[in-house]
Amino acid sequence: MSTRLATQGRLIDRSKPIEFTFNGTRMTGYAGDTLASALLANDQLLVGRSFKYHRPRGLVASGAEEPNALVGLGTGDRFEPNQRATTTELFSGLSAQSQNHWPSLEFDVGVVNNKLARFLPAGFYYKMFIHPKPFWKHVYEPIIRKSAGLGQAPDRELKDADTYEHFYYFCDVLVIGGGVAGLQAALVAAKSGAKVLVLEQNAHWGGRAPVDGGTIDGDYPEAWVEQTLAELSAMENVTLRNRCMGAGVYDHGYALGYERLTDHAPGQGGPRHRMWRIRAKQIVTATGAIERPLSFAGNDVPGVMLAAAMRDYVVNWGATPGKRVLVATNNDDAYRTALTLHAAGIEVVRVLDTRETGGGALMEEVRALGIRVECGRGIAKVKDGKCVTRVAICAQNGQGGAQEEVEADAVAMSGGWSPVVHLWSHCGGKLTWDDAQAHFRPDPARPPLGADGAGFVVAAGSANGPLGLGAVLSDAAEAGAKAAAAAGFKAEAKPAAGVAQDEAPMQPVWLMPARAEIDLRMKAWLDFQNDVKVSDVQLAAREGFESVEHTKRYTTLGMATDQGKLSNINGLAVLADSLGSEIPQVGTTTFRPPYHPISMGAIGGEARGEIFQPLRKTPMHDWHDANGADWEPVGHWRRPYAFVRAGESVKEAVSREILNTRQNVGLLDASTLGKLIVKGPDAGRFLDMMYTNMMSTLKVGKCRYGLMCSENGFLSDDGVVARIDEETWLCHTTTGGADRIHAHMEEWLQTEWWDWKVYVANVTEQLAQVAVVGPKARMLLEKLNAEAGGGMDVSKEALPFMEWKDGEIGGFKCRAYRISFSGELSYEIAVPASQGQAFWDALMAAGAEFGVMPYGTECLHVMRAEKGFIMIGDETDGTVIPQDLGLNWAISKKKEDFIGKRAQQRSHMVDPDRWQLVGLETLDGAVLPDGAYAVGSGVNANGQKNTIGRVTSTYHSPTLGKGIAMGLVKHGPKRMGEVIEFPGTDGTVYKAKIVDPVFYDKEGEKQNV
Amino acid sequence: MLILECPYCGVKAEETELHAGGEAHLKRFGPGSSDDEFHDYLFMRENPKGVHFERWRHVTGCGKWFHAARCTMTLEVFGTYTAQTSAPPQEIRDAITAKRPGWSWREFE
Amino acid sequence: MSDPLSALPGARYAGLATIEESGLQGMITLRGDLSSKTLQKAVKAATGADVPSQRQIAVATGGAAAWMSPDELLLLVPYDEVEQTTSTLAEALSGEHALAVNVSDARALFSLSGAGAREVLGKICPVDFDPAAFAPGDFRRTRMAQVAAAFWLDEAETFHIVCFRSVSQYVFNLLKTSAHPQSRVGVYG
Amino acid sequence: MKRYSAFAVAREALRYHTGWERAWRNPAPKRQYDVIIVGAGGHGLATAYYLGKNFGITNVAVLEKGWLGGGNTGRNTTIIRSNYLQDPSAAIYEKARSLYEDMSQDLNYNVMFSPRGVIMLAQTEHEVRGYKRTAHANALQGVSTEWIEPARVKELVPIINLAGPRYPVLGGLWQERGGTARHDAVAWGYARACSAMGMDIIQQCEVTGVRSEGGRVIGVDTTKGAIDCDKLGMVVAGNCSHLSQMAGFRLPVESVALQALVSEPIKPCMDVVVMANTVHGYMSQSDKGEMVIGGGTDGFNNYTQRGSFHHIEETVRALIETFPMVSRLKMLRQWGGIVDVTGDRSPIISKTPVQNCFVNAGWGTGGFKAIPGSGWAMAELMATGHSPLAEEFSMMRFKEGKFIDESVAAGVAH
Repeated sequence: MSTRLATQGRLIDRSKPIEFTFNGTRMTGYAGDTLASALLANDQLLVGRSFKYHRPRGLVASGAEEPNALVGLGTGDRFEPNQRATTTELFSGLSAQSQNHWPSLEFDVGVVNNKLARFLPAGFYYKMFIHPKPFWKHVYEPIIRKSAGLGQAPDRELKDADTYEHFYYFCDVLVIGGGVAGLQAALVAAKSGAKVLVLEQNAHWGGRAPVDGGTIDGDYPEAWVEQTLAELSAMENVTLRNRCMGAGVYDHGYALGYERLTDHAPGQGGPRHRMWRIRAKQIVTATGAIERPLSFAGNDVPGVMLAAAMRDYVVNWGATPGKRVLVATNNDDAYRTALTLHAAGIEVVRVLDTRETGGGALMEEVRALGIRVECGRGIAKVKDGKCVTRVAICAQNGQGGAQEEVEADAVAMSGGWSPVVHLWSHCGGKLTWDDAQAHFRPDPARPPLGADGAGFVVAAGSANGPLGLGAVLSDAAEAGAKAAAAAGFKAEAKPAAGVAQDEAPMQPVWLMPARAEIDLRMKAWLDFQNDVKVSDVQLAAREGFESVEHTKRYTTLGMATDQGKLSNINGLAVLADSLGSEIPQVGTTTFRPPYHPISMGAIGGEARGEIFQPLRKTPMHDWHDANGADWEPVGHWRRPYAFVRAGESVKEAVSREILNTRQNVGLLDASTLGKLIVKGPDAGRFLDMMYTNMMSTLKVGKCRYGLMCSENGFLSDDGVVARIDEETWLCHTTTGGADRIHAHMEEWLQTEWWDWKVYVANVTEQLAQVAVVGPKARMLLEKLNAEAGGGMDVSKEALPFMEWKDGEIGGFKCRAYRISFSGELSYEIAVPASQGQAFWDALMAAGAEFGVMPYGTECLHVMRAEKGFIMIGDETDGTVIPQDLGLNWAISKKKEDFIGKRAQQRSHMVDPDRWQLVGLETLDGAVLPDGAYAVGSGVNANGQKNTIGRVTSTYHSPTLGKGIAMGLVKHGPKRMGEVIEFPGTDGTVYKAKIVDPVFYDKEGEKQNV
Repeated sequence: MLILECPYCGVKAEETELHAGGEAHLKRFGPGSSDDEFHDYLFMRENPKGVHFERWRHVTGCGKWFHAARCTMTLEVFGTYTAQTSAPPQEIRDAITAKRPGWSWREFE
Repeated sequence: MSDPLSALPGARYAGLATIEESGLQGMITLRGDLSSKTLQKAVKAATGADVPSQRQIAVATGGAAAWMSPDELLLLVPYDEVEQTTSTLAEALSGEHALAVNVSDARALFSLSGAGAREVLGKICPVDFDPAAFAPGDFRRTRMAQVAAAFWLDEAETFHIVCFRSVSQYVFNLLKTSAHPQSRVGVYG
Repeated sequence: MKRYSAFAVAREALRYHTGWERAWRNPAPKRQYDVIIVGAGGHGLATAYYLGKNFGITNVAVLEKGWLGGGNTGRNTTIIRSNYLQDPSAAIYEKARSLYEDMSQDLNYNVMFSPRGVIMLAQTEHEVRGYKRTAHANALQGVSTEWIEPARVKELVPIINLAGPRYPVLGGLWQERGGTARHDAVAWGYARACSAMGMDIIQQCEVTGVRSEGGRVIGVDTTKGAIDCDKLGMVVAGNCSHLSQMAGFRLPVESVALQALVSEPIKPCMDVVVMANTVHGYMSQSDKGEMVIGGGTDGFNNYTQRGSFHHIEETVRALIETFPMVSRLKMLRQWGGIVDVTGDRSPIISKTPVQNCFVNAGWGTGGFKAIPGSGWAMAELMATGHSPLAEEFSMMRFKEGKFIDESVAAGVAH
């Protein structure tokens, strides 16, 4: 049974017990425990179920590489699935649930898959469930979906109670990993004067060294770590962050740090995670190495653990998975586990060393303690079950004929070490195969390349290959110096002196025993979480999935949440062996960020709730909000769709606004419309290029409606242009167009006609603009002027249609334009934004006697449609040219060139069959459906019904009391009076007559009064 | 995440401050050009594997357009320079030659 | 005319740093040839400040001039004088190609002061705020989370932040969030 | 070819699965083929498959410089839908979708086509109008879609937050028979079927030159030697500019990186595919339980296939806003794929200036869903010189100004 030891546990504080629950059971751990060590201490060896066969799973590892111990953590709006017990620090009140089982962890119905395992090899689903066809969606897939997945989804109706943030940071040298290598590299780099940031994913510093022993500068590694940390902390140019994982390395020296601020103390306030967006000149990856499991039958039974992890649990947390442990290894390091266990009073029943000649000094030390060491031996099989009971021993070189069975309650295994090369590889760093250690390590000749084409990542310590303490420290010192030098500093690679026991060469062991029979291979796990076994990889190879990517995808090897940290190399080796090839020839799969899963919340950062996106507000926004605005998002703006009164529907509000504006007077907040000042000696010439119309000839004081096209010929924006003085024009754009058209103008000025003297300034937000619209508009303005004791003459004579004037209205300094999008008498009046609300208030107050009402965008849309005015985004969609819309009058024939002119000469653009703008009227006054298409006769070559037109805008016109629409119709203007058919999606066929698009006041008298 | 130095304001800007504007040094063809010329101007792009010249705008910075010479395979940046030119300046070409001898791009090499 | 309103009158928050809306500020966008003597003279007359060098702000008693781009300055003048100053500028520059526009109402201005100011901005701007990299007198236009913004640092270690008026509430909320008292990063002392 | 079935699996289980044969042969190239397809991704393999199946042309080689299915086929977000606005797109995507319906049976390979339904959310009035327009167009195109109201959206997507607050869901365009398929299986299934017809799939064979005589293609040079052919099909996403230059012509495409990511697996919580274009994010849940999330494209030419952080930042924010529970999931991995984008973001299936040389390219972000339709049309074009499905996708359309622009009705080309 697993338990807490009376001694050991350098990281726990036994004076501080902590209560927590696992699957509802109350348990106690200590401050400093991880959830994993606390579970172990509470005899909770069984922590979860595997993905496919639902086999019982226990802890295998002690860190981020753990594939099995995933739990659902927390409750309610702080629940999160798939949290790793090994990286979860214990806190008071922690509540964890194991995953992927039903009805319970101990008794899981899904384990039936385990019984059927023989029928469910790699890729079985590609070969099955093909017939009958509907069964895949309705029967097979739902079962597979239910049985797959891991943790429960968070509650769908709850919003995350936590917040997140980002932090931009710049440094010369970023050191990822706070083990002895990282600290050594950081120290060397920091002493050169470089600005250094050190990230450590765990709460504690020093990595494995304090567990593994040896000496540094003659003292315990722990002492050196403490002293080095103190030294680094005291340096101004160094920043140390623990609980902060180097998550990814990206192009040009960009790196992500994932800092977990409150995971160990939820609800303490402040952000939960902080994403560091780091720009480093150089990055040192001191990310250590990960021990590999051995592939023997039953290597997934709870109680089978990596040898170094078992050592971690004993030394760091005083917890052990068993009292009678068998050790199996192909290298010397596992002897350290045997020594540690022995020192902690745990019986080591046997050490099986695959090497015929065994190990070196460490082995002798173990033997000297009276522990039985057998060389050339391995595990034939661990008996299946929820915990280890019996282990069959065999010759490593054989087929698995068991020679002996021993009783044990835990197995420590070590298959050698693989450097953590993920961060080195994220951005294209290449690997080289190291035969002696049987692992891939970074190839220093092929590092990831930065913006200057030089390498920007240096691997350090065991992440770079060396495993002995002395070699690790000197490699790290060199890495620190190299990084500092590359960042422009002069560093001295002076390492601390690390001394550890010499080790005998390891022996690559990819299968135990080497010639294991198929029934053993079918129980020898490679990927514990995804249930991939040696036999699966062999099957894939046999079926022609020869590429490592094919095998990975076919078997799902390495695709689990641990991203193959334990399984990849073992899997590659089996694949290489099956193909009769060498491991380096087979190669690795691609390492993708992040190193370890990171929260979506952290990725999103601060952008949630009210700051999810900027919300742009006009000066009158709050008034609208308080007066019934039904909002419509337009880009980042919100505009009132209508001002809805109590007891009124939105539709009714729109009707009321239209009728009132046509009969009395309405106010529209037009502040969002873009206003660009274009000035310079070449401004006229420039605007002639920007617009299809001639703008250079516009007289000062006058306004002209203008069209803008893309270079591809398509209509992209429209608006009224006013000439302010000889050299200055003011261009209005659509709401969405202000920034876009400003950028468009700057682009042409800066990159094509850079010798033209033109300046553009965007003054959209300087001004609040109000459209005062309706037959009583003038009366309203005149009243305002009267109240103020004088002001701008707004009479027809003084300010005729399509002219503008500066002056004062109601005491407000303003610029007034006589322009109209509604067909009514209309003034657009611009005042400084700081006066916007006051001006609006004044208009509302003075207008009361005239029945003034604010109106929204829908009213605007209907009124313009009644007049047959086009709307960018309705009549245009990026495929429509002005000629399609009957806007030839706005296209200058005199100009040699304008943006889009050449494009409009292409064969398809001058095709007489292009659909053209018309008005549409249903025969019964009904409203045509939005977006409906008109059908012609027959079908095209692909069997689709031929279409001859479509509705571009359609409304009920309260003014006319009937449905009106505009549309684009083939040969439309020549077909006035014809009735065409628009099939609805509801089966109804709408008949509509082709009419003039101007439905209201065809002569334009009302706007010209 | 690309990091490019804006030649106008000297800021080493990360990609989020920039707007990519496609291939550089396009010659505009307007009315009077042939169908082929106009087509190539609008649609034909070098799309090279290797050395490339492109336009960027320092959109949340000084607002200026500039040019960058960059490798599309490694993302190495050979240099940035003003947008007010119709050809890469000699020092940029030299910088590329130093790193990619024998390079060529359209009529430049 | 009634009393003009700034973008977010009275907005204030104290957390890791103190954020305050600065009220009405006269601002003029000036585009032109920054090396022109006429322009330099006009700027001096309008603000009391010299034309600043790249990414700097030149502060004088009556106003300031900030470098926006190689052909653009942002001039700071008293709000109630801005219209007059704009016309005077325009007149002074009438002989050359230049553009002066009053943009006071198009912008919002915030101050950000206190020990945490650098890291509050460091959470939302991709800019190096190390004292060695950003010093008093430095002026920077950049991205503030999802909007464009500009800021400078004065001698009292107070940042002054300019953004568009329409997003002033967003920017204030953003700064407030970044200045959450329990979110100290602690890298700038 | 041994047939796959539950019985075959059971039979093999008894002998520990030692009897399975290779899914596809691994031959050395012959001197000459009637047709060479360059690129053993989904599109290339599908082209070969339909050349054999529909036209009896089986003396075919499919050349692949890496491993079959190793490009975008194996790195996309597997969405299948045909609710396109423009007629030519709707035709080819619907053809593809309908072929997906029967693909498992046709190939005797379970490609796990799962018509779980696709919703495109409307979150602005503009999108509402755009999707209603698409629904009308689809009805006439024979594509079954419908406009659905918010309440129905919530029924279909229980994890959605309809209320916004920023962009309330106003409804959606629903295609019930859209869905997903297992991307690798599509490539593997086609490869197995092609191999069984006697076609040679030659992996690790890079084309280094295209040979032509008198304006007509006669073969290719490869890293495995010269190979002759009567007809050549270039189906190489991410490399088409490069290859077309070898053949002596240029293509109007640019290659950019498209970003994608997956979460850790969780138990089923979302059955349908949801696309939210206002906030730029789309998401589905794979059979393994991962949330599969698509992001945007870089704006610059890039051949690195690497993920970049700021794009997914935007995508993830949008998804958290739309599906609040996403905030407490974790990203497992992110990556990039190289997509070829044309001037109107629609593909090219076309004859080329070189006789008997055909090109299939420019699928942008929408390639996977098109695979069978694209292969079908390409095969028809190569075999007969004419394909109604491919007609409008000619590379000549840019000269005429005759675009197929799908972005017009609030739609996107994912």
